[in-house]
Amino acid sequence: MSAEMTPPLVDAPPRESFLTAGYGVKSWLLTRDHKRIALLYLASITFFFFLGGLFALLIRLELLTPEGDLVQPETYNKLFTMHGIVMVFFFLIPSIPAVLGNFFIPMMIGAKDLAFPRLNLLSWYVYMIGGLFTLWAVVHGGVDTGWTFYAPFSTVSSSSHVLPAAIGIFITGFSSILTGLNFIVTIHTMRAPGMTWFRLPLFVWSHYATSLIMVLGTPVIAVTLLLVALERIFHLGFFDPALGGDPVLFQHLFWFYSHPAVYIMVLPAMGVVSEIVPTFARKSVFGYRFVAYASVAIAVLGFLVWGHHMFVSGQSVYAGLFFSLLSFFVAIPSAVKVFNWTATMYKGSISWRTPMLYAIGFIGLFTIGGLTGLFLATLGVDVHVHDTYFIIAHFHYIMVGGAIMGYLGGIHYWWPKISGKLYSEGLAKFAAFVVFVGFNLTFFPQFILGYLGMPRRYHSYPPEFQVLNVMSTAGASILGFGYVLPLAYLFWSMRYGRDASSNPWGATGLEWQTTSPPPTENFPVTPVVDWEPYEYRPKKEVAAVG
Amino acid sequence: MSDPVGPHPGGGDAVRPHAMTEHIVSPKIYVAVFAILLLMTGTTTAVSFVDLGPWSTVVALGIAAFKATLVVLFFMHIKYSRPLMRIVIFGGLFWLAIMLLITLSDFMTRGWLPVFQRFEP
Amino acid sequence: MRGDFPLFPDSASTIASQVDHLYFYLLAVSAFFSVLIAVLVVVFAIKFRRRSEADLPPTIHGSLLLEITWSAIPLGIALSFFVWGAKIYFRMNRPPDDALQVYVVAKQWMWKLQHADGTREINELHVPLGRAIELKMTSEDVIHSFFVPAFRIKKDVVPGRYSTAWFQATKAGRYHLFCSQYCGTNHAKMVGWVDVMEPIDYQNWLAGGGGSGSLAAAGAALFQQHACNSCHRPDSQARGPNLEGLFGRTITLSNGRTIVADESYIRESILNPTAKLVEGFQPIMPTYQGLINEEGVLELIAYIRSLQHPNSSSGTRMLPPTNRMPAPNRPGQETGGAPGSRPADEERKP
Amino acid sequence: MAEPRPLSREEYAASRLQHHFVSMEQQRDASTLAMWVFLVTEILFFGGFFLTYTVYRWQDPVGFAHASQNMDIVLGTVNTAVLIISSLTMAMAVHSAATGRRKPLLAYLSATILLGFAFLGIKAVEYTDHIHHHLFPGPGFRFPGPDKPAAEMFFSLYFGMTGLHALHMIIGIGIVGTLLVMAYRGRFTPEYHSPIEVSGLYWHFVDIVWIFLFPLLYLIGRHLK
Repeated sequence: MSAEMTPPLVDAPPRESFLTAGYGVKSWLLTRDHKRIALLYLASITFFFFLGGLFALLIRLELLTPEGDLVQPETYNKLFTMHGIVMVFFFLIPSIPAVLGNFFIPMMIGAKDLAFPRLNLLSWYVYMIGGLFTLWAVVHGGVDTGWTFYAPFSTVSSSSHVLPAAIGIFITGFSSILTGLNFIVTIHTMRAPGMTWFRLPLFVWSHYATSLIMVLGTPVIAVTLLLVALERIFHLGFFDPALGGDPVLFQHLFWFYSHPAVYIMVLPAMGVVSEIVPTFARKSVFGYRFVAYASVAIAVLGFLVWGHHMFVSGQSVYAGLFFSLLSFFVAIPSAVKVFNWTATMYKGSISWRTPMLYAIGFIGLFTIGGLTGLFLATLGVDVHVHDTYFIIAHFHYIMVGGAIMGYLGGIHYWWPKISGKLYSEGLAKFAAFVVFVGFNLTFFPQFILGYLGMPRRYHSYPPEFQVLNVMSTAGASILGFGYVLPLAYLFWSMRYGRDASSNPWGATGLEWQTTSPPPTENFPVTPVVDWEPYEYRPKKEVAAVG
Repeated sequence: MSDPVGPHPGGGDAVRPHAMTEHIVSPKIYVAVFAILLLMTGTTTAVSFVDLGPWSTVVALGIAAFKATLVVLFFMHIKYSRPLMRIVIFGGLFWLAIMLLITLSDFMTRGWLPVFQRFEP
Repeated sequence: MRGDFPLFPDSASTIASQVDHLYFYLLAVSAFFSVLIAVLVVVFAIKFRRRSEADLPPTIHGSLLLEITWSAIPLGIALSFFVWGAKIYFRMNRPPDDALQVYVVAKQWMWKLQHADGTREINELHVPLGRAIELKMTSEDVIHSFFVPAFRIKKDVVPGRYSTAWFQATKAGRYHLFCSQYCGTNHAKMVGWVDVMEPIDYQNWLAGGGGSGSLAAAGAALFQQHACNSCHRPDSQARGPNLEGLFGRTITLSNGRTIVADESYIRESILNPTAKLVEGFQPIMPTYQGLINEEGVLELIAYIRSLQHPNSSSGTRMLPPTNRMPAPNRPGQETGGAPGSRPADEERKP
Repeated sequence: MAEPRPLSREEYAASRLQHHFVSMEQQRDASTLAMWVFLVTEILFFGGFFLTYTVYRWQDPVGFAHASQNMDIVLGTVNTAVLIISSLTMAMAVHSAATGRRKPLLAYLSATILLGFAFLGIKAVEYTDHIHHHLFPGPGFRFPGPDKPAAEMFFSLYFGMTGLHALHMIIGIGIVGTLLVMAYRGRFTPEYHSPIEVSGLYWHFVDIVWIFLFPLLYLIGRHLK
């Protein structure tokens, strides 16, 4: 249903919406409306994002000089550990699913709410309790095992607050499981009449795949952290070689979850881009089914490749061969998606609004991130670059260049629908440009540092690496500035922004059929879907063509 | 062009020919399954005293798997519920198999390094 | 801040050039696809920019042929990476038989390196040019990782077992040695140097160095000290298996499995004797876990390795000859650690 | 105001339907699918322990077998039987809820809880016996003979796996307890009894975990001397 056909729903002031449905702390902290829970998550993960970002800036400041002279070695080890834990478990994994997924999946499939609203609220509280445990660990001196908690350092040698951090992540894992479970059941049982599987927006497909990973992977990190906790409390020998354990088994259990976890972080961002590109190219997605199947293929194949993190760990050569081969197979669906997005733009009518800039940035940077992943899947090269800054650059290109670009793109794309207000386009484009420049200046030098052999997690390094590190730190400060800007003008827009119509971008999703911001029950009457997804041409012309 | 008839107003893929009420399983089936389960428990304990070499683990796990299948099919009504539930169970077991088999493949092939030394000069 | 800064590491080992070639191949393919996507996206964004709100692009749902091509071609290229990478990986994991043995013990935040002839070094490794060096490594506490960027080699040093890595230097010089697996507070300080020297200089260094008694001699001393020979005697009614000529031989265990008696087996039999019990012997050997440290185990292994079966040649093809560099003017050099010989030196005690 | 007449069964069922579901059947579908997806996460959660058990037993099977001989096979078998009976009573509880017979429902739920406590009681007996024989892993662990490391690993896994299982059993008893209170208040009718169905699935799953734990922990050393 394109915008021209039906006059946009008249926005009768004052606007009744889920924001005005109740006031006061109780109406927010005890809400069961998926949209309000999404905003609760938005506030929490923004806090954790800037906390993790602060740790990142301190790390970059330390690395300005070859000698480790800004902070003590123990402090630096805690800085990069906390940066890892906070960013991975408390920002990247929940960000898009818990905020944009929670808010828009019910609306996109024409449902009133998620299948289990109370479970959804419980998942936010579980996330916050896990967060408090981790914050307690941070305040009381932090944990210095790296976000990977490798045994036997984490189980025997480390004297820092490993237990509270492990409990914190263990609890937050359940928030991930509950969200994944909620999404799977909602997508299966609550689609509006006419909303068949192949009329679902690709955002919903990518979140379905993400939920599969959340549900199938998270329990394994939970049991791994439980084993580490049991070993620390009772001096057991699960991973302690002195008592007959094998540290490589820990790595298997850890990476069985943690590699699929990187797909939990990037798949939702792919879903956001799959929504933005067709809307701003005003053209249906190229190869809809291939992009949809690619999401599920990534989710499934993502579980067969974890051993490429362990090529030099003492894992057997033959297992290395298997994991290397499978890692090349999991790269193909990502390539297919990138090609399909590019093909969607062919012969489109492309508008350069901020969300599209973020999407284009995502496509460029995610391509570089994905291709450098092939270096790490190649056995011969990975032996040299493993645990160096090449790896740091690779996963930041995917996480920051990909997931965060996608997240910001999604926030800018749906902000009019969430807040009912328009932000200032000029400032937003400037911020996107600053983020793009700052990001590349921070992480591209690290590819060179990596192949030069600078190991990761070093607070002091040989003097010949200094120039590249200074460039990286300069980039980090630009990137930090670029991330603060959206915080400013989005809050500003909530107060002073122009009112947004129900469909400012002329998009085709169901979420654009209702008012901005939407009422609590999303739709006055449950919509009936009888059109194909991403159909921008008027209905009768479509019907005529047949 | 697009199939006009979507799923029935109930939405979702709860598309079933008849509004299926909860299938009532008669207690006789429950008691029969219960008896078999007890019998199997006795068998597996008895068999464990016989030295079957490597086969003793296979037999023990086989009996356990059979008992579990009985519980799932009859006590948990999978025999009477829609195919999606079976896919969910199969998915869970398949992922468990992925974790077990691929990790074991690492442990079992660690000693093979000398094997290929004989092939390459 | 140093003005000149390298953008590419030294290439100082036989494997390094092969890794670099594969790296450039990967770099070329990645550059091609990155530029291709970037150019296409920018060109489309400009060429098909939205001129008016009313223009309606054609509906293109996709093309199966295109999908197949951009799945098959990337898969083909990817498999070429896989095959080339695997070949190099096999070469990295297979040390040549005539490699010079160096024993590495990693400890929280230092590298202890021992040459076969007993020379010990801390955070320094002197090696001759053009000679394959095999590193037999273990750790006393947590996982470390032996990483020499100039040789493109890296191997995790896992406590509780031996890890093997090898290299053959092709360029003399002094190269960085890093610990690349996070191991605690001074992980960044656990660095060192690998000095590749011309063979002659290496000889002079070896001769001049404080070469204490050979590893095997130290092993013999430990063998006496712990009265191992009370059970492990060549005569028939000994309660422990005969160790002469054991190294490299295939032995059968009590549960019927047969394995090759390599360093890992001997180390495990010292520290956890009943894990792999030899057929026909009772599980009576006590564990020496905590009584003998990692260096002591390496010395015992060097000693057992030097025990030749009286009437057989120097062991099977699997057994690399005890590769001590011929050091003509080494005082007190003993070939085999004959039982009962006086411990050659005192400062060996940790 | 007149005493409000009790709701008819249809009105009561309609009151239990949550606002965002279209029909009661869709709500039941959702809750059953949700429980099965949750049980998949439990399969993988216990799977981590089963993987650790498999790897370490593969490395030293004889040591594991010797350690397993210290388990009391009679109590183990009795415990398995107790859990299977509790599965039967739980299944019968679901059946009586579906057929609207309140008295049998209350009886079967109480039986299930009692059997659950019986299981935990037997486990407590076994645990104290092991601790008494210095078989609890850690510094105080004593094990005669040469298989001490393998035995300590076996008992770490034994206490880990059965402890986790017992924790799930305690949670199960808590759930069935609340069901008993709700059933006593007449909250379940043939149209609306999905909480009992869903809790039944959870209980049967915990029973299935024990069905696998029993042979792997109790029966592996029997055929030796």
